[in-house]
Amino acid sequence: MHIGDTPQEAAFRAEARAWLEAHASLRDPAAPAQEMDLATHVGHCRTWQATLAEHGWAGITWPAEFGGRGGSAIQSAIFGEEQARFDVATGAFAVGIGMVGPTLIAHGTPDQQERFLGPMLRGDHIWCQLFSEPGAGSDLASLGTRAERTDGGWIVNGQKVWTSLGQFADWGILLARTDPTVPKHAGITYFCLDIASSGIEIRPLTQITGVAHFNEVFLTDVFIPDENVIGSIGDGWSVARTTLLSERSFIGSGTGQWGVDDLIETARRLKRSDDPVVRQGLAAAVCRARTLDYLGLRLRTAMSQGRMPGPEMYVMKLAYAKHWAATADTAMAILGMSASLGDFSPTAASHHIEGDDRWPSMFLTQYAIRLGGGTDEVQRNIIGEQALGLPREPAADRGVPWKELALR
Amino acid sequence: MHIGDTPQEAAFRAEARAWLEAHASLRDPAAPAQEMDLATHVGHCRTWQATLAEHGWAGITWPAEFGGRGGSAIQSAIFGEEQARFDVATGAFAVGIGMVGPTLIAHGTPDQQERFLGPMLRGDHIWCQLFSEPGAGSDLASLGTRAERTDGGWIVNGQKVWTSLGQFADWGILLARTDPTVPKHAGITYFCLDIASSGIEIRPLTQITGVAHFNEVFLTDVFIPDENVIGSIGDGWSVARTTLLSERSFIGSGTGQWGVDDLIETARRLKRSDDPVVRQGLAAAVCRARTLDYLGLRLRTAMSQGRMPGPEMYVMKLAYAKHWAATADTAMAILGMSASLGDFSPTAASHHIEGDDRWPSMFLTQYAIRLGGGTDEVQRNIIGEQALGLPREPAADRGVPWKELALR
Amino acid sequence: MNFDLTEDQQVIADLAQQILAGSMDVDRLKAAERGSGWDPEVWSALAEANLVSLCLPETVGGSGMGAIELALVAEALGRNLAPVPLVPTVVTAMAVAEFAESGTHDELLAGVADGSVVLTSALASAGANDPLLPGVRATPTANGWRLEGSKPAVPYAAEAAAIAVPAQLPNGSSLVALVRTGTDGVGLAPEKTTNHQPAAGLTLDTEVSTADVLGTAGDEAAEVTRWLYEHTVAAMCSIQVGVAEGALAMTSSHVTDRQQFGRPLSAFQAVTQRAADAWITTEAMRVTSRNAAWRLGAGLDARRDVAVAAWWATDGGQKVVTACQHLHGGIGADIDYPVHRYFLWGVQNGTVLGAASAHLARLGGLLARS
Amino acid sequence: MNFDLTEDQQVIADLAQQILAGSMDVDRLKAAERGSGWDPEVWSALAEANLVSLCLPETVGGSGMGAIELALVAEALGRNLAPVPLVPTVVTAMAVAEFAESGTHDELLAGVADGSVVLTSALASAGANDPLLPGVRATPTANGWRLEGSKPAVPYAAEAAAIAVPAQLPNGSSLVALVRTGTDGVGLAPEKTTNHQPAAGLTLDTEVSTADVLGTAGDEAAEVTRWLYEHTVAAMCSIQVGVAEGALAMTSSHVTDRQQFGRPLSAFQAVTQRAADAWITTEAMRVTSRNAAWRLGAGLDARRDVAVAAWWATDGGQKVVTACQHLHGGIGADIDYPVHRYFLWGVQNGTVLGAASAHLARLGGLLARS
Repeated sequence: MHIGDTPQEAAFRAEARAWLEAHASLRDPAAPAQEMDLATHVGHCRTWQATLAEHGWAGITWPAEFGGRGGSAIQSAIFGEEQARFDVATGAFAVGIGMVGPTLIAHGTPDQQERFLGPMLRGDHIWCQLFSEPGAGSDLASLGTRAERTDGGWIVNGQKVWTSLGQFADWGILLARTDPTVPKHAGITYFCLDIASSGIEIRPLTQITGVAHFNEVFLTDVFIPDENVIGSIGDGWSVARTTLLSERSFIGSGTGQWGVDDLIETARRLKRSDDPVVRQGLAAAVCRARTLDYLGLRLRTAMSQGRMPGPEMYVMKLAYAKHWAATADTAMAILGMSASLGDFSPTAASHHIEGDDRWPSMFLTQYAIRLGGGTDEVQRNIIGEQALGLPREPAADRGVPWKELALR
Repeated sequence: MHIGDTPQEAAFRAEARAWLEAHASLRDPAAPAQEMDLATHVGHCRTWQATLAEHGWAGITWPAEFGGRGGSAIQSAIFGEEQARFDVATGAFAVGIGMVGPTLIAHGTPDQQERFLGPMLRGDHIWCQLFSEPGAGSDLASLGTRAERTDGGWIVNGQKVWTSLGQFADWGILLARTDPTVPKHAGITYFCLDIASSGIEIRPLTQITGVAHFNEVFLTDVFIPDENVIGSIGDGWSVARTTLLSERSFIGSGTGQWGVDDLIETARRLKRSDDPVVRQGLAAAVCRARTLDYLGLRLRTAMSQGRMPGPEMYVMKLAYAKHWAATADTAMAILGMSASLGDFSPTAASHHIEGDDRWPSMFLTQYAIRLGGGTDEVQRNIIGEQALGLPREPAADRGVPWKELALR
Repeated sequence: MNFDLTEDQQVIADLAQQILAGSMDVDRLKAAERGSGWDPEVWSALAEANLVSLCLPETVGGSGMGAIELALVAEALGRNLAPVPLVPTVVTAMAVAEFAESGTHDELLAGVADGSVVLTSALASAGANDPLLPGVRATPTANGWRLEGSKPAVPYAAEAAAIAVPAQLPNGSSLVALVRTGTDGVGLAPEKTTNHQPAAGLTLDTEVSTADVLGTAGDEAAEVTRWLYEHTVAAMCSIQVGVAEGALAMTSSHVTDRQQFGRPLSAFQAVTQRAADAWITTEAMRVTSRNAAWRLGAGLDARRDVAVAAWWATDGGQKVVTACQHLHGGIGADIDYPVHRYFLWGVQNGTVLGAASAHLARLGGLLARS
Repeated sequence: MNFDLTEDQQVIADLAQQILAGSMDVDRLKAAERGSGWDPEVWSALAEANLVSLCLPETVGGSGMGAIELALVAEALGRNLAPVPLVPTVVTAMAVAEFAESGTHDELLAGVADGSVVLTSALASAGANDPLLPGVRATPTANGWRLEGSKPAVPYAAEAAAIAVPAQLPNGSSLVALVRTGTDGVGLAPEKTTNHQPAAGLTLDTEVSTADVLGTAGDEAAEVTRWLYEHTVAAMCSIQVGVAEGALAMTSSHVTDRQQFGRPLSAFQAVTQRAADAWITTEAMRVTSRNAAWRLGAGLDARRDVAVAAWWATDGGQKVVTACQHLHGGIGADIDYPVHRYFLWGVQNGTVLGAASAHLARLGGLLARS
């Protein structure tokens, strides 16, 4: 057990920091977070990803043979911690680098790896995830988007939803049903979809804060060639598990700050940090944040040692969601009635409380963290099974062919 | 809507108070609650119940034809509020007066009412409840105690548990299975059992605090004559519902103080009442206590208007359990490490913190409130069905004969 | 003691629900959000049904009812998310009727009664300050008082004919003045609010006549401020009860209809138990807010009762709408689906009422003094 | 960075678990509860396995390990509810080894190492006082110091050969003295504790020699007190992790075995979700307590880390054991069924560690200073 950097890690951190200082400018911690419209944000992401790739900092945990740095999860976290201090944008590559890449490395053919991994690393291709459907949320495996055989490939029809940044994506990973006559998990195939294909309509969904981060995606007779099937036909669920596990171990692999410094700064600026009741809230936020640190370190230790993390992965996600909800709650109590004022969209020209609209905005979107990547309830059920060894709840649909379920 | 006493209620209150002043002494609010061993407590209960009966204050809500006062639920609550200020004991008659009486009035034959109600009112008979079994807790209807036909009555074999004050009881209400071949709710019969019958063994269960309030009751070839069956054979579940609803509407029909004055007094005595964090806890306790007041008033209004209370009955029980847990928690934080010391049994000779061992004791027994009279979870499920109209969870045992369930 | 509504009260509650449920629909709400933030037609419908004049004196066309009847209309308002200035208008008008010199404001109150006049009060203050502490200064002039200062987030200020403003006198005591909008030195800067209803920051450098002072300038005026504050808070708690109830009704339908894993969501206890908890909280909000309103209507000291109701409305109300939002899953995030409005209203009300900890601190202060 | 235990640490954890799981059973626990409150045989078994001497210097027969290794033994202790004086003895002995003049206490420490000597520290103070504030006065004498005052609830005081006691000097600075029990003027009054382990109130009117002062009298002594406090708290947090883990394991079995409504309790989400939450809390307790122990072992500033771990152990630990007690239903109320011991231990540890709000206040104070 060793909690600080080892000498090797300290050297890596110094190298990363030196490179970052040479290629990016520091974020001004006193200034409010730089908000921008999504298109601008995505543009910045592309540019920065290209810079990372050019200098060998893209895909830190990817094996070198696929263009990555061949580093450990801990190195990746160290780079992330250092990078967080700089004024650079990375979010648009979270799905590609964090989820699609590991999936293709595990399940793709050499040709697929060759075609997709390079452009992803270099920032040329932004990827989106086409998994959820209006009728298939927590019960993702009940999805109904159909892919039917045609000459040299598949014709896809259906509707997807909650597609992050779909309106800016070049490629998508798509789950579609290729065999409705078998039980729900067995008839799904995993595809890579060129978003430029004809028959795709993308409609942004406006959220409470006025942002349209998510999209609905309508697929009408969309053709996907055979070479874009990942894994075997009908084996999409097991390929998707790699993607989803990458997502879950990714959620909460944050920077170690977890908003706590900002919260304390808000309390100080509003002269509330000496209030004993407020202080309880600040200290509780510190407790939660430090816990996220160690939970994260434990996860990264497992990954760096080449182990697949166990149910502790799900703790991270739940603790993360709870932390943000409680932190936003504490901040709202500090802001008082001012929190009810202001325009919470990131492109708003005026902010009522300079730099502090992020808290109401966080409060209003906290529940999204509890839903994305699996609801709190689903995660707890998994913990019950995997960590506590509790038998599964009886499932009403086990073994039933999907097409019979669809008729219910 | 009217929240204070009406002139008629004020007159009733004055009458009750005058009578109480003439027949009992005031409790000293500054002195710690008078703790005593259970047998002494039960003796005090008998004496006081006899005094109440002699002067027409027993069974306030019972119809006059059964020896009651024929009053309203609100009058009963007013009497309870006034009585709480006096140094009298009533707990041993809670099951009889509060639960068995209403059941016999609703379902008993004139002969049964004649035989049982008078002695109960006069304090001659203490009643206990023989419902729960080791294998039948939340799922009470799965109970397995068997009653088999014999000449002129029934022979009962089985085991009951969580029988409050069973060791002091004269009579018990007993649920036993008279027909194992029908689904579980249909084969149960409701009996009155003379505790002096042969074949009954009662073993007190010691609890965490050292008190033995509950008992296990072993029934071996116990004979119950036909005239002690309440309602029809096999109809015991519907008779029991009257008893259980009386129990639930009884839980939380407290005094309006709900421990809050004591909590504030504890904080003041330990010089913590000015601590802003402690004060949040005290104020939250007040919020919960006032809520219990109004929830209780709403329930009593319904009963006084002759309406059967709806799902709001279950709110009372849940709010009550939550209040006591949170109040004990607040008190423990005020006591600090002192709360870990002391003998929590009511007969202990020495108390570490004068008069304050009740808080650790309350903390250690809080969960009992969440279990007795139906667990929190069961109550919430009922609320889901009855208040929110949510469909019931699929039951694995619906319509299955009890004897087949017992084999599973 | 009787917690049941009287027959008259039940008629009022039913009428309010009937009118608001009949008037409001998602298209009207969207139109209001895109436009001015409120719905004058629904306001007219309420006025025509005598629900705006309900609590005004009969001398100005009202029905002489009080805080509990207002609470019932407010519950219906929250349940149907009606964007109308009921609470600021009616509470301010009731204060004018109660504290202004008799007969001096009959025209204004008659306008309120027929729905043509909106009124409001400037009670909020930024940060965690005491809501009873005025942020405006008053100095005497020949014919009245000069008012200087500012107040944030006055609901419906731009729509109102007059604003009740507490102000502090040089000697530390206070007054409550009725400031006419549109007069010189009364500045309004629109503010965006979480639930899209209109509000404005108010800046004052203006004069009011003695006739427009509610009650008497001096220490008694603190009582007028407290009266405005307590009646406003109690009525907002009632709106929050309706919001929680409406959110929960929509959620119950959703979890019954939506299937996952081969059964409706409501067949999963994780869902049912959370919905049941939200219902319990809603009932606690209902009994405490009705109690606070009843005590105000009966003219009794309601300081503790208002704090208790406000704690539930803030802490409990936000928990209920957050649970409802969560139980809707992804669909709740799409503003084309209506449940998010309950969330926005619940957050807005919870925030404007003040942090839950502030209500507990106030209540703790009252306990300490007792 | 590496959160995994080293191979050596894993061996220690496994050994502790093996010995304690092998030694403890319900009958032994009942016997201890009826008798002295603790189990000297299990204590001997731990000593024989070199688990008591683990963190003592090699010069007195120890293995020279530190706080993290102690934490692993403490986790096993809590998991198996072993009523032995591990934490007071080992932490006090480590402090003697660290702060007493070299070689002066080798005999005492050798006794600790072989299991024949129990030690303890008097750290608790009644009410919500600062645990670092001594409640005993020290005045200089010819050969040492006179100690007067009292301390409540010293764990295993009557069983201990010596007690480390922080005391305040007339000039406001402090010292930490090793007081020999059984000498004149050292009074002990047995106290009942929630989990039945022995404790006593200590009254002092006695003299100690200069050699029995740990470190130097004066301001530095506050560091010795802090050292004792932080090591004790961190180790108790580790016990609490074990308690939570053990309670949860027993609960998982119970809800899997117990059938109601035709299925195991664990098939009801209301049960599963609560158990899962308890597991999450246990993991948070584990990572924060191991971090605190690691930092202490590495000689780093661990004030915040100890406060974070203590908050989880108190607030979270009590939540876990309460949930486990609840999920056992009625059977948990019967003291013939063993789960209640986890509840009693969890409550005891949570209470002795201090209220959760006190840890947050301490942490808040550290934040304010940063």
